[in-house]
Amino acid sequence: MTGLGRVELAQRIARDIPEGAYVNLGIGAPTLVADHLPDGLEIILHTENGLLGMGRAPEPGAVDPDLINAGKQPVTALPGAAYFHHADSFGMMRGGHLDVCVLGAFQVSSSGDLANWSTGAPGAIPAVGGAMDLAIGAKSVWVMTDLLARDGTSKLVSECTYPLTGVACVSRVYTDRAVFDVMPDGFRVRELLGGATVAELESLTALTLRDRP
Amino acid sequence: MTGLGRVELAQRIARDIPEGAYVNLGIGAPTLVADHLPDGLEIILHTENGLLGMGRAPEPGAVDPDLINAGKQPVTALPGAAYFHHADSFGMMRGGHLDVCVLGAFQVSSSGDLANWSTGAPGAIPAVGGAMDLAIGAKSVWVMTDLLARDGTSKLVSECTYPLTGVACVSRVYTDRAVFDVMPDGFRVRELLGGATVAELESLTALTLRDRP
Amino acid sequence: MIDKTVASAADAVFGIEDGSTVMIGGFGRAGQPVELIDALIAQGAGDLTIVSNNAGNGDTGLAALLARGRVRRMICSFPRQHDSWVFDGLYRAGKIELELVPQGNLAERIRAAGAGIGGFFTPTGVGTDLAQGKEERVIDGRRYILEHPIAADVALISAYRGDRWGNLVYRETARNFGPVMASAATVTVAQVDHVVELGAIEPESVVTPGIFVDGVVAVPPRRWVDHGRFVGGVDIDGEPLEVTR
Amino acid sequence: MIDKTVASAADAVFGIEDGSTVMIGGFGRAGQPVELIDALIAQGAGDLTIVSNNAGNGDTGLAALLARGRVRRMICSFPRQHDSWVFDGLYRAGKIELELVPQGNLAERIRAAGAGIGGFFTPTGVGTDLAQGKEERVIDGRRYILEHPIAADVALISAYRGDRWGNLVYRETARNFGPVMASAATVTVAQVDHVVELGAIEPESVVTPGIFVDGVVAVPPRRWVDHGRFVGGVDIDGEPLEVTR
Repeated sequence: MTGLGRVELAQRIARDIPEGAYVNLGIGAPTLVADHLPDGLEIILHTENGLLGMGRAPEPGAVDPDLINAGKQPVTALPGAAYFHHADSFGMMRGGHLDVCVLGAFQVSSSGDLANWSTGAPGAIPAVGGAMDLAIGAKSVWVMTDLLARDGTSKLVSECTYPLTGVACVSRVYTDRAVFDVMPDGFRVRELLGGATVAELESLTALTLRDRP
Repeated sequence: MTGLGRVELAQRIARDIPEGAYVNLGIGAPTLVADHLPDGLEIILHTENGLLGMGRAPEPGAVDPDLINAGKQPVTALPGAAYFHHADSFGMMRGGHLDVCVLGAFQVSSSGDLANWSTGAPGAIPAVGGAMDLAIGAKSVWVMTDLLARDGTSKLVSECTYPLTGVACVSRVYTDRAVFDVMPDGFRVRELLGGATVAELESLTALTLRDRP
Repeated sequence: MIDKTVASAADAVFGIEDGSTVMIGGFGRAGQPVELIDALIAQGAGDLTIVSNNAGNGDTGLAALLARGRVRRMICSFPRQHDSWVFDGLYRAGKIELELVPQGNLAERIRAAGAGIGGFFTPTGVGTDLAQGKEERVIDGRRYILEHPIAADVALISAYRGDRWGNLVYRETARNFGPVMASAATVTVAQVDHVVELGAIEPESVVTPGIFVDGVVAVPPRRWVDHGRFVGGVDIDGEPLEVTR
Repeated sequence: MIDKTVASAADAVFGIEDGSTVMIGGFGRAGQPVELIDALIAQGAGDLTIVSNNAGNGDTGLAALLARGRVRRMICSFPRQHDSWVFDGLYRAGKIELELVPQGNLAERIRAAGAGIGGFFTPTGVGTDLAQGKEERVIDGRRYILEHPIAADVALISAYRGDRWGNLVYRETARNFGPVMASAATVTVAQVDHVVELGAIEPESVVTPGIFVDGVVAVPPRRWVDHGRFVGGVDIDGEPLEVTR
């Protein structure tokens, strides 16, 4: 079994975002999803630092230092965009106005707990940014991640051992091997990717997984 | 002894407002103060319904239905004005950003309690508007009122008998007979108006008044 | 293509159900979404809880809705105006419930609902009758009371310009409660003087981003009359208003 | 005549005292008031508490202030950036205190200070290490923690245009924390690209009304460089930026 690459996974996630959705793609890998949204569909991207209607990266000669995304990379704004200040921007999140946000993860628990801001390693510089706000803020919180960490351990766990970002907040996990829904009784396989089987996934995660209905 | 008229009292109050002050004049009689602010001094008027930099009443032909004050009368906006929504407008008040507000009163107590929103009469329609927000919101809360109510009782009292608008919030009371400061130990006469004497004021109010220092 | 424009006010209020909580923008007549209220009257929903700063003026708009007996409960700050006789009569007859909220607490409670705040401590109202039954706490030496959010099923607001994504700008003091109400309702409908092309509203100047708006309805040019009497005014393009009656 | 314009950044930061709490606008480099920070460095105040989303980039601006040992404590959401080596070093050496606040709680706590809110219940951070020691309450079935306002003695922010009354508009995502910080400090100073005539900013489009602003300082046109390397960009008038080093 071979997992999907980052780009393929971003494409897979992009397919599940409907027209008209308000979407926040956090920072890091999930921002790749923006590049694979279907042409011709209007999907409105939110960035925590005060913009709805975020467009793609600018041409090299047209970089504008005042126009950046949450990852501090230069972006553009679409016709119909709106700027607002930070309290308003996070009010949008916290108030449940975003349809979807896509976040990275260190761990996701079977009850939907998310750990993605700190490994708890001593001496590390703690930094949380908007992660905790996003985790509790969108109608649907999706995670994009490899199923396994670099050390081979599963990122899907029965209980998070890393410090939590949010409690019972994740509704779906897109991994390189499968898409999982977080159900009241734990993870349910929604879709197998890259040739994986449920048995393989159970072996890799050491979890009992419900299969597709 | 003859008390000052409304207009003279408004003029008297206007003289105490320094250039650069941000001022809210509530509704009713205090709005007269706006007409007597010194020419050539820039004093910025706030109206609770979302405007800083309120100007005078418009010419009859230039009334604009969207541009009104807290009393729902047509007004104008000066160059340098700003519009904002109600949560921002009352955040300005509650956050202590207004220098002065001038309010009417049914009663003011010697500890600065204000009663100006309800007589508590049975069957009256209760209505509070922005009175309670203004009472606690400005750096200086001034009251403009006749010393005596229509029934001849004093509006300056040891304790309010009408329902309170705010507790220990009034710092100065401008009446037709005198200006009073509210001090930790009660009312102090700041200025006598219209030929009043402290003895007369004590007689009218049935209060022991400190005289000017 | 996202298109939040709605053909008529009637279409916009079609789904409002009996028993709903409906926010209605405006401060006095400024910003009151009269055409949407008229459509709501025609639509027929009743047993409503209305959240609005005032309780109607004259016999039109919100006052007309009240007069039809459609409103069970008003949440407002200032129901007593010189021209609020409809509310006055209902209240004195015991035919309507009233929750009176200081205006700034009303605005902040609506904002809290829109911004996902579960409650907040405010100094407004402390020590007054309107604080009765509310939790009080001293923070840094100052007294506060705890207030909770006010959310709604529907917000009906009035704005100046809107685009097909639902971005709105307002006009002068008609802005008032529109932006916070738009954020606090499950469904928000704005009547606007003009629907403009996407991009015609400068992104720096958008007041209500479209994320808060579900429907945008263009309404005919406005008139400013008071009990049927023309009281002056210019329209949104600066032209003198005609006498309409 | 009200005139809040200040001749120089040095004049604007003249009165900042040792031990002050200073808010510094910006998200990364966007909206960071570099010239005001440089003036603060030159002015010499120390033992500062700094409230800012990040903890400095490269060796300039806030990072330079940190490098001089002027900051006792940082309140921020995201001190760990690829170019935040100055803060990293101080933190690892135990030479700076850190209060880490989720970004939305940070913005809302600053807004609360500006709006006179004594505290608020937020769902952000519930059940995490950052909720330790904070009061938790279930409201309408959802868990919240109580957060308190963050006020400051001084706010240093960057805006696009300002007038002599202190009205400000920002530019794109450089707006970020500027408006809430302006409202939450005893003294707020804004550096702006352009001082314009009173009335030149459309009243509908003012983002920070002058009531929140004490000083407005015009600064020279900006450059966008990263560690001395030109990384592209246009200036505020759309002209390509020159390479500065």
